[in-house]
Amino acid sequence: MATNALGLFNAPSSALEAAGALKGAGFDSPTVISPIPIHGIDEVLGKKKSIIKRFTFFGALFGGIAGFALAAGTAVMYIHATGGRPIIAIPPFLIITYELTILCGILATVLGFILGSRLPAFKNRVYVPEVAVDKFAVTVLCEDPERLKRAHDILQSSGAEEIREVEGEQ
Amino acid sequence: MSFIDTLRSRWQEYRRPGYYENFDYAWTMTIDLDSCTGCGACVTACQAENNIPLVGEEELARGREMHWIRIERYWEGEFPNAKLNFIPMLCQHCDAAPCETVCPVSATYHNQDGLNAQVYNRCVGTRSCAVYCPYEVRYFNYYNHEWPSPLDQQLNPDVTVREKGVMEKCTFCIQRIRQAKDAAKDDGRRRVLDGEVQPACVQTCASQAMVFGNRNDSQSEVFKSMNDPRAYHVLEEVNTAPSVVYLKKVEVNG
Amino acid sequence: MSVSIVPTLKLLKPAAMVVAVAFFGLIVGYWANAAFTSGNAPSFAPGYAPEQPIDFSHRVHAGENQIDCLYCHTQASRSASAGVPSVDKCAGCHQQVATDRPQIRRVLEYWENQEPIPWIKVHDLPDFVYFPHKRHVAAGVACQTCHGPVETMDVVSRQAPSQMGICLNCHKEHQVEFGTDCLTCHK
Amino acid sequence: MANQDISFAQINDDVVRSLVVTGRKYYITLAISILVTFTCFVGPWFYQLRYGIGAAGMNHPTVWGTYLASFIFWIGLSHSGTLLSAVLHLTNSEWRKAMYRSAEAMTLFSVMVAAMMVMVHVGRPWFVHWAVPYPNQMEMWPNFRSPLMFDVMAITTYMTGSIIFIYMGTIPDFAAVRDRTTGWRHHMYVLLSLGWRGTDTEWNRLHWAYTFLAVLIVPLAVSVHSIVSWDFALSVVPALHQTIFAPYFVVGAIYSGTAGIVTVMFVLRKYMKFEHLITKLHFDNLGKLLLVMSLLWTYINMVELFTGWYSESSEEYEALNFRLFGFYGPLYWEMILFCALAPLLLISKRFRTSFVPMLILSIVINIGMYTERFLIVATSLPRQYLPDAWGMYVPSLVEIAIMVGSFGMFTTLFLVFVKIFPSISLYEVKETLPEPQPKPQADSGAP
Repeated sequence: MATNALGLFNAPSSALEAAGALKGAGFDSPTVISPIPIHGIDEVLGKKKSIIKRFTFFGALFGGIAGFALAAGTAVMYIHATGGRPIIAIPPFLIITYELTILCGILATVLGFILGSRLPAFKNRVYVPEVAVDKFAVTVLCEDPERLKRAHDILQSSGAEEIREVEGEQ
Repeated sequence: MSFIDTLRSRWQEYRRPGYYENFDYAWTMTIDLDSCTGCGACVTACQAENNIPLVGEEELARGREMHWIRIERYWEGEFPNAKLNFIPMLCQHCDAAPCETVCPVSATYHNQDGLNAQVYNRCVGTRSCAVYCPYEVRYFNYYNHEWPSPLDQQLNPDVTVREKGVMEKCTFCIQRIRQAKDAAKDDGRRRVLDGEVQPACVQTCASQAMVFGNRNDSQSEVFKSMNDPRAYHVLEEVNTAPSVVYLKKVEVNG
Repeated sequence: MSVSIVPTLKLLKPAAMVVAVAFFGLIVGYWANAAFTSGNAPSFAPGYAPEQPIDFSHRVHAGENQIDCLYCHTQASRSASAGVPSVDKCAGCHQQVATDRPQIRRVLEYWENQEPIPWIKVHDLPDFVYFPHKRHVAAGVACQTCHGPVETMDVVSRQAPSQMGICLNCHKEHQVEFGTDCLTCHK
Repeated sequence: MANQDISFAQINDDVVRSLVVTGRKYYITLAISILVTFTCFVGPWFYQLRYGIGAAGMNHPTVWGTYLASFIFWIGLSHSGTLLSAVLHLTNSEWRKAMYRSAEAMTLFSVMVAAMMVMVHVGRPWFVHWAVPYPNQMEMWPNFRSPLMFDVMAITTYMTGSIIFIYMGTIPDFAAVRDRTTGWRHHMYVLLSLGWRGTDTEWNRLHWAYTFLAVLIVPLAVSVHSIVSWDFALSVVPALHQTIFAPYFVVGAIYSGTAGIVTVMFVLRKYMKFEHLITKLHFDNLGKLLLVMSLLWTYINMVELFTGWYSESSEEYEALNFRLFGFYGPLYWEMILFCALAPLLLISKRFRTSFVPMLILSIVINIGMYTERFLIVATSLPRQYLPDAWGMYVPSLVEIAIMVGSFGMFTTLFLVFVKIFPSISLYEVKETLPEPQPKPQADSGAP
């Protein structure tokens, strides 16, 4: 199991500073763990490309097509003429299409979220319970003791309240 | 290319209102209000033919009557000059029936013979068809009805006995139509002859106010009757295209 | 300190097993219900073979002796129900044929007492389905299509699960005119 | 927004306390609501299943009754929660954050109760699965041209969407609670939180997914209640066959839903001791919203009368006359009093920011809104085209019991919810607080 350096901060700004410094020192992508989403984190760690929007879009598209196909297909499979309306009646089927568009869009978004955020966590991941309350943590994977020492120094100089060595995956 | 052509032709077929175009029958009934005496024999005949339960006094008082055909009575004028009008009301077998579109499980639909079909064993009992029907001719089984012995002996074996939670209504005596079609097939005929089918109410009507037949057949009795100048549809403004045609009462003095 | 859902999942193994077994049971139960008991009563399940009052063998009559189905079940070509032959029909032959066998003597006993034999119905349809034998015989549908190879059975057992899909498939296959209209069978 | 002087840790403490510490009052309420559910809902329903729908008071012209009225009421109540939460999320409203979780829960549970009302309503609930599209040997499919099928699809989608929306917004809070609990609770939250940590990637993905969900849910919520209105409006029944019905129902739904939120907020604030999180500000804002919805509702109600009045068609006129001055006339005027006149009190800021009057008003509004739904069913159907078929509908004891029982069911579900879900959104409330500043250099560096 890999060793990670983890610094605890009491303010998001100093955590961001530490993360930026670590990144600048050649550590690959430090992880910032926080109780609330931090504003301006994109500028420090780089903009994250999210695949969720594609999931939502294609899910909704699939849902729309599937919705109309479901309504029209089942109407054709066993024909029951009703009320002098055509078998494939557009206005009511559009409503089915609409609902299934949204349903599939929602389900695809969930799938996108699950895949994009790497949840659920099946391996032991670096974590300290304080970050769920009011602390901000910056953690980075360190392959050897020397890098651990360097990370330690950087975190220290950024104003970490506490620095720990944690076993686990990033 | 042919695949696209097939697809297009199928699409056009399915976009046609009602889908069935070339059918043999369009069952129609005309009721001559001038002849109707309001005797109620049709109500009784229907009750006997179609296994319609007798709900009893108590349920009747709660407004849960059961009769697929009813005689509506309308008074006109004040006491000394009071006049009573009758109009027998039954399922109009509308070609554009509001009840059909609303059923979520297709328990009611339009069949190729122009009948508004009600499939009892498919019904889940949302009762929406009864709400959508402007003629109020759909009746609901609020509970399981019983036929105490020996009344159970008079149940018609050709008609389903309905369970609780099921909507029911006039079928134009579908069991008789099926029987007549059967007989026609045995004789090698394509169509039922005019007058071969008579629903129980038509058969019973003492003043012969009702005529039943196929309006696709221009020689039929009903075709002549429905082209009478007195002919009209009840609630024509709702645009349901009913298959029951009424002939207006002739007013003698104003 | 680290976080993972695996320890909890491990803890939940017994519960998951219960759920899995219940789910499996549900699926098997659904399948069993669909395959065997659809139509509500156990007597609607295929394979239903009740013990009849007389050990009548269709194998001997229809199979070995090649008696036509319609010879005994005459109503099938004339009415909606196929009907069970009267005791008279049995006695018609068995006053001469094989009169010494105990089962035949019992049949003749019924005949002498002027009592019907209390046969037990094997093939039954739900009450809301109207199946006219007449039409199907006239259209040339073999009895075996629904009743199975009766001529090989000593004890008649139920063959087809009387489900709507079977009727529909046949009607579609033979392109029966308006054969899938609900009112064809339900009224 | 919460009071500005509370600390992050205190919010955690409050929420964990609300989940873990359970007083006697809670158990008594839970026991009562379960009892009510069983005696008033389950029992009468079983009686009705055995006897038939005849146990209810419905009769020949009025085949729909209070079951359907309750159904619309619950669906309506469900309308504000998720919709409001999604709209306010998209518009970045700060005040949403302390209250949206329980509002969404209200949505979820009222949709569930509404679905139960459908089961109670239909004549043969054991065949209700026929309204679900699944392949079967009968080769029969549901009729997708039916307004009731739109309902099935819309409500299923709405329920799924609401469950996902509330769950996704709670994942970080499950994680926060996970660390503070022990025993079975701990394991439950481990699973519910999916191993959430709060890393930058996770927050980023959550933000996007949540925003997309909100975008999808707003049109969905609007569609659901217009579809419910089409159950009525697509018929040809006088006084139901109206184009105004879709907006009328949507507005009515948001109106009664907002009033429901006020009720729930009051109870949460009082009994979960969230006084410092749910403040006057929330009641003020909700009160403004209620006022707007009330005015809109009144306007649409007037328009509904006008079309009937101007048309002068005899059947429209009769239906209108029956609604306003018939047997149920007093109920109509009660509804006007409760839903159109009483909410005018909200003009005063002092009224909006006083808690008990707001509670009373919100309950009064929902009584009025239930009356509205009841009147739609009970005064339109008895007066249709043919006067011979006119009738009268009075709910039976079974119907009233089931209506009361449905409230018990809702309360039970909600009481279970507050002990499993953090009923205040931890991280979003923290977001509204001032951002922690780095301490002076002297403090840092100590290991």
